[in-house]
Amino acid sequence: MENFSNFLYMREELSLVVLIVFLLLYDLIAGKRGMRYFQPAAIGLMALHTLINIIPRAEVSAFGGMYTYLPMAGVVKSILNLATLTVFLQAKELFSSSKQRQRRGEYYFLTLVTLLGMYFMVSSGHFLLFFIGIEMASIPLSTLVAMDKKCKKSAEAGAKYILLAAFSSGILLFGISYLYGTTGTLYFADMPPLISANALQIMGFVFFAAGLFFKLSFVPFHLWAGDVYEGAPTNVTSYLSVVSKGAAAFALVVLLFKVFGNLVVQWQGILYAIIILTITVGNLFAIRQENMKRFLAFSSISQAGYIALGMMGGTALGMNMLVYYLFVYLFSNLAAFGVVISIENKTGKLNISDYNGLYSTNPKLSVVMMLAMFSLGGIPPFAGFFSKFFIFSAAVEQGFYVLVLIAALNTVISLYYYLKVVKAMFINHSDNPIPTLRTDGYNRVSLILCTIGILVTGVVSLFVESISHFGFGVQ
Amino acid sequence: MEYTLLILLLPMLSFVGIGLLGRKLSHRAAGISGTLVLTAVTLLSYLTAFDYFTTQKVNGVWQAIQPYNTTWLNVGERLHIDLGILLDPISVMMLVVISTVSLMVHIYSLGYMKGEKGFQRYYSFLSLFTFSMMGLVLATNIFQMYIFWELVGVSSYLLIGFYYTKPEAVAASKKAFIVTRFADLFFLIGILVLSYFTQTFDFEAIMGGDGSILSSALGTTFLGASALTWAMALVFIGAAGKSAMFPLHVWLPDAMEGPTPVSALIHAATMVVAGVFLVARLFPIYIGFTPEVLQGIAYVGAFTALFAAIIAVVQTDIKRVLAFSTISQIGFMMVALGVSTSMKLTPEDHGGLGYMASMFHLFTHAMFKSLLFLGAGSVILAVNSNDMKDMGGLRKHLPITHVTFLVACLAIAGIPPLSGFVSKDEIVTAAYQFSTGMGIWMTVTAGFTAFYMFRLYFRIFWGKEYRGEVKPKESPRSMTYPLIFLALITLVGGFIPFGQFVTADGAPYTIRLNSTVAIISVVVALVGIGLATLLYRKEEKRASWLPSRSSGLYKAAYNRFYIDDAYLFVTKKIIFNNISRPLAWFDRHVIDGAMNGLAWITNRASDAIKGFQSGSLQWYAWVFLLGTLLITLFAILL
Amino acid sequence: MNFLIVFILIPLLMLFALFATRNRKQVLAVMVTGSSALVLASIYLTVRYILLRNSGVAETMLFTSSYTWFEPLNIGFSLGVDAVSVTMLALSAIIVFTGTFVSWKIKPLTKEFFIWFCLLSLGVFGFFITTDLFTLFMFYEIALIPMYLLIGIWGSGRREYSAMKLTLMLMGAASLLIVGILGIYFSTGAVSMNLLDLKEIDIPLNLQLLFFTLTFVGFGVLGALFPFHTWSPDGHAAAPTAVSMLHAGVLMKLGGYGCFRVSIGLMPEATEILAPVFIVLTAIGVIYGALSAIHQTDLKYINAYSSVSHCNLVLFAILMLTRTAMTGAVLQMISHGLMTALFFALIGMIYERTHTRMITEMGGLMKVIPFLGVSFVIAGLASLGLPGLSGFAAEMTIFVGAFENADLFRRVLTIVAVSSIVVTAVYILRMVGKFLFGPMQNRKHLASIDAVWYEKLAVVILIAGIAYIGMFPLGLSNLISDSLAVIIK
Amino acid sequence: MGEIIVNTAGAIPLTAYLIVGLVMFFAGIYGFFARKNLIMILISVELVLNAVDINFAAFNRYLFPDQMEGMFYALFVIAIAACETAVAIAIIINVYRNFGNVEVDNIQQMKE
Repeated sequence: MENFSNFLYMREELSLVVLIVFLLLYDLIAGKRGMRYFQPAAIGLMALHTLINIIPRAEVSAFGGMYTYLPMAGVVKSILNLATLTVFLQAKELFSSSKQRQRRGEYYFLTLVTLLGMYFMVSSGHFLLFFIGIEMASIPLSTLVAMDKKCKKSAEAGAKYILLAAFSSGILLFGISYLYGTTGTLYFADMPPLISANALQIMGFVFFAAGLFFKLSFVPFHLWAGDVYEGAPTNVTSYLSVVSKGAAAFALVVLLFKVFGNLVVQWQGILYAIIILTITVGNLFAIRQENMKRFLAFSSISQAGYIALGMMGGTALGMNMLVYYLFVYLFSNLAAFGVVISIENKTGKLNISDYNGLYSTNPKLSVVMMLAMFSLGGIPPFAGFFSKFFIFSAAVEQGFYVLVLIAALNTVISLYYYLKVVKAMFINHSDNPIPTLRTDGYNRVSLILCTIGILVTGVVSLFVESISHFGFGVQ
Repeated sequence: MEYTLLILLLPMLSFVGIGLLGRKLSHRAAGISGTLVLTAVTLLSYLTAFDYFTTQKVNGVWQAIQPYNTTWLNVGERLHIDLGILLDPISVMMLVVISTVSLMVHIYSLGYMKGEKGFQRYYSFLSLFTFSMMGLVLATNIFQMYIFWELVGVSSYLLIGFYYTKPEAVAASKKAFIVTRFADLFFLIGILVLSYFTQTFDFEAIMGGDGSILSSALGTTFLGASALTWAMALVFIGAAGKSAMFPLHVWLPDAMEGPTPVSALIHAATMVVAGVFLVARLFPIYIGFTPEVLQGIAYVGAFTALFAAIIAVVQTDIKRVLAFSTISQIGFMMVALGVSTSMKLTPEDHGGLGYMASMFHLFTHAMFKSLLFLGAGSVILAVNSNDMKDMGGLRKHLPITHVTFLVACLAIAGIPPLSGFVSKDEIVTAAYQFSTGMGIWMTVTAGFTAFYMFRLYFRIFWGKEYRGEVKPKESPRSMTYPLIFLALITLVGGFIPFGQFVTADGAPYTIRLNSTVAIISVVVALVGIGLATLLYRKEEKRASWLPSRSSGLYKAAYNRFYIDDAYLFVTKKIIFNNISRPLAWFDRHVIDGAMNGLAWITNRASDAIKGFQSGSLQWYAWVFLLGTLLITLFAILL
Repeated sequence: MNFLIVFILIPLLMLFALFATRNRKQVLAVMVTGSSALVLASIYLTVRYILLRNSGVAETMLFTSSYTWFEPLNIGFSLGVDAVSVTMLALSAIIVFTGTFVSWKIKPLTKEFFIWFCLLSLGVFGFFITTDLFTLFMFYEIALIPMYLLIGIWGSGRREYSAMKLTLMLMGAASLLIVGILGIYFSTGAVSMNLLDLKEIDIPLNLQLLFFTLTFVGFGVLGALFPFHTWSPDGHAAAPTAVSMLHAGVLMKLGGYGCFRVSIGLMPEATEILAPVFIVLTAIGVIYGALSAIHQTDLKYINAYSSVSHCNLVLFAILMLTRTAMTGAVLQMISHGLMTALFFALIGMIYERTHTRMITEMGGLMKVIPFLGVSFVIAGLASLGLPGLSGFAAEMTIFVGAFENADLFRRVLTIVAVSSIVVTAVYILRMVGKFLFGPMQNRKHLASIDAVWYEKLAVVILIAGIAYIGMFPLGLSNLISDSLAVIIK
Repeated sequence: MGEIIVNTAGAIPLTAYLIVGLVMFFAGIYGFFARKNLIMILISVELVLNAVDINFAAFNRYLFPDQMEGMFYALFVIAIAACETAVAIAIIINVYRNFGNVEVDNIQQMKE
């Protein structure tokens, strides 16, 4: 019975499970009338869940090391919570059409399950839990991607996602099997001394890492992202681009630092190449996109490259800045998606050219979008500038001048396409602009939240300083 | 003598005042106030001259004094640009010249410019010019001189372009400014070189000591000549630009597009002799350390003098004739400076004669040349044309103009006892002392001078009867009085014991005429006049004798020996079309193209790799696997 | 509290106030009040600064204070000014003030225009008061991005292309800068990004060479360093008047200022080694800009190329590493700031009347709009370095200072740079001669009215500044020179 | 732990298992690349996952027989693979509903 008390160490997971079970039961029991309050309940409880778990705890290990709670993981979970909450706020309109009304419960339920999977990913101390987490995160996501049953694109995206995720799981597992074979253990804590950088271990590591790179959509494992982001319901896309990516990024950095410290030469070399490829290729594809969702997909691929800069150094500073980057990225990207969702739901328009003259009809939405674009592009005084500057600092600190220079030069390309959106809204004229529309209340809250985040999280040093207490370097 | 500061301040105030009030002032008020200020300045100048020449002689030598000096700008540890007033014989002499001519022009313009649009502007510019010119001659240091050098340049620009709606005037003003600016560039470089070695701009510091301050400049050689030689040669190029020496003379004839009184003031009497003044100011260095440059100056001056005289013979625009005459006469002054061989001017050593003669000629020339211009202005006003073809027989209609003009013509031709005779004779004497060849050259030039001046005189006032529709009227008194006044000075100017006041070393000298040279000069002058009388006094038939006899040379001279075309070729064809245009193209297409090229490359790269995102599930997996394998290989090799 | 914060607070307050405004009148009221406050603040600062200096305070920078901002990276919000920054602040205040009046009738979206304009000036003011590398960079970028919208929305001609080009090129420069700045900080093991602290620390020479190149080019692009100047003609030509004024008048000075503060201030050894390369580039730029200007027919292009030439002269002078030349560089920054602002203001006003900027399509305008015409001529004369106007004092200080160098290479290149005065005269006179003088080209222009009060106000202030510096440069020059004494012996 | 007798002498060597695993792995991958039917592709993925199971089991049995980590891991993989297959089948059915067939070449609407 002693082991059960270990569950108490998994506070976040427990509260999330309670939330999931409650929503599942609610969905099951409540009638049509009760379902009206489903979304408010989901959002309220999610907010509650976020709040009660917002303060990170001390480091703790449960179930013989299977589950490890790191304070930084607590921070990341809070970030994921916040992102999920924002995504939920933006989800109301997704189900306003009657054909999808009945699936309201499923959406929240499935999303939260993937969130639980991500919790496991970032808190696992063992490859088994890690694998379970990854699968918990990706299998329900594929159903979410394919949720829009009548939409061909959605179906195609779902198929691509599930099959490629399975394929990537296969590769990942294959890698783990060799790591197991060469070390004899699957505990994170036990593995580092047994890793001696022999060819088999390196192969195992790369195969394993490829599975995570897939989730993070690093080039060349990114090809699914564009299609899936485009095909998925926009709400799911935003979830994919922020939450799923954030969890994978943090899981990767923890693994690299804690488990594969002995392979630092290898993974730095790999990441060096991958970061350049990811940023550049992401940018090159983003400049040619017309569809807003696809555009944001490639933009987020390129952003993943910047996120990875935080891993390069293998330092605590790098990890801190990576998490901070995720934090800021959450607001910027979700602000952009919030606007896209709002416009898509009312008009069904998704192309950048549809946004022409948006400022004349929807000034507020345009301003939010502009802030999001500037923040993503790293323009001060918006938060994106600070996170980008800091993550560059982390890489420069370790002497990666050339890499940072390439990354920094790439911001020019990225600024080009972010400005393209701004240009469409503010400068271009349209004979047939999107009519003035009213965003629903929840989404408005989310947009306000994101705007505040964009404006405040950079300038106010509290955020980055709080995060900076928890990082650790290669061990 | 602190009141000399007022000489600078008054015209400045007048410029700012009239300039700012502008059209709010009536024409009359602007003209009168400008003239009054100038009268005050003139009186102050005379007072200064009187004061100076009565008090500042120590041991028989005129002393330079600085009544006022203040730092304007520090440029380095030791270098500083000062603004001040330096009084010595030549600056005082220049004060008198400038204020006199300027006052005459101010008065004259009251009549000449009457009713012109922009009358106030005109007077404000005149004040600006007077201020700048005063500042130039009173400069205590070479940089102050450069500052005012530029300012006179811009006043000249503004005044030449006074009729700014006339494209020719605009072009001429532009040309004048740019050509002189081009020369000023060398002046500036010269200053930089000089000051680099001497670490001072101050005239007295440079020239006052025993020359040790120049030793480092002398000791440094660059491309076979000492740095000092370079510096002084560069400074002379600046002087040559302002004083319209060949080949930088091209701007001056065109500058005649400006109002005629302006030509009289700026382009005959004062600004154009600034170059001569500059060389005279730096004379101790030229003669003491870089005599080779001084000789060069002599040759440039001599060539220019004859060259311009030849062109003047064939011009038909009366102001152009006078302009080339001015160039030629400034050539005389330059020659005079150049043929000097020492500072001394004693019965034993005539080395400094040229310097004295040059300054003297500067003085007399200012008077009679401004008189000629003002006379020409009177004529132009009467017949409303610049061209000789439209004139003839005007002596009856314009009696005062005629007489004063004749006086000036006789003076410039070198007929005793008029002022021009004395000063020019000194120059020719100095030239003979230098070398016989130079003497003969200058004598011939003097003969040409007499010829073209009387050609001008006869074609205006004699020859055919005037056939214009309107009967020409003598000009108003505001114009004729200055003519008379200047004519009087021209008449008696030769009797001024100039050597008592202005010599190279400051020691007085009594002018003695060299009778041989004087007789030769007079004979040559008379021959010139006689020839002109023969050809032009009566009628037009004979006038065409010259063109028909020497058509090739005539044509070449008429076209000013194509120097302007050469300039036009260089500026228009080479600089504008072959440098600037390709450069602009280069900037747009190569440099900017490179920047645009980066964008293009980015877009192309984006196009090139779009195939990777083929949409095929299996391709995606294939890339995934290949990537994994490659990275594995890469990681193992690391 | 540090007085300097006022320079950030005022634009911030203006921003908030502008958000609250409801009509054009209120917008203008906010702008006039705010920009007047800025002018007053800068006057007060200048006076205080001079008084402090006169009372014998000898520190490198005055009004210093430092607040920790981002503790993990030792980033502080450090303030401090020396004479260079004080004069730059005054210049910026004047140009913001006059820019407000020049944009009196801006349309459409008046409020938005001024919001961006305020943000732009916030960046500028912030840049000049901070001494921390991070904030320096941050304000640099803050000043950058409003340009895109200001040109894109309110510009003319190929505004979208030009706006994008300008933004991207300057952003590219910023990306070089960020690496340089971070490199300086991390390679030294410094404990803060404060310039004053970093100055005490030696950077290894091989890294200095890298960082010097990065930062000098990075800042240099904004200072129109040849061959990275091409954003300037297009950008300035397309930008609305006030923005051209502020950008050419002040923002381009950020480049020179940054080179001087960061590249040269922190890495003297690398400067010694690399200066020749950049001296050649800038000397080429000086002549090149001027020669390119000769051939242009668009007034704004002429002035933009002229700016290229003048701004390269600033960089050229900075690289000469003599105190005199640097003093000249600062004077030239101020002088060019006022002059080019005046030019752009006048071009904007003329354009409003004639609806063309092609000098070939205009002529004889002096007759119709004498006030603007005369002002234009004054600006032109200042640009070609007429004594008595600011350009002369600045250029001569530069030339004499540059010629002080003992090595022949620099002196020869100085002569090359000096020769620009002729070329400048050529294009200025050509421009003035073509469109102000000569016969009327277009009858329609006869109906143009001369400047109105708000235009006159702006023009007169700028001319007064130019003339004052031109006639009495000594005080300013000494102030700057003394301040530079600690940087350059 | 029960009585597990490790008898390596004369038995099939570990490398043989690993080779089988590797062959299955690449067979699965080949199938993924070569098959046109989504169902077949799904089956190929299963093959890949099963190859991994073999690896885990073999490693555990031969190298680290005193604990059961590998075995359990294999069990979990089997379970999760089943989930994955179920969901994948559901999605493929949805594809069929939308496209009328399950040819992989058809689901190429989105690209570039």
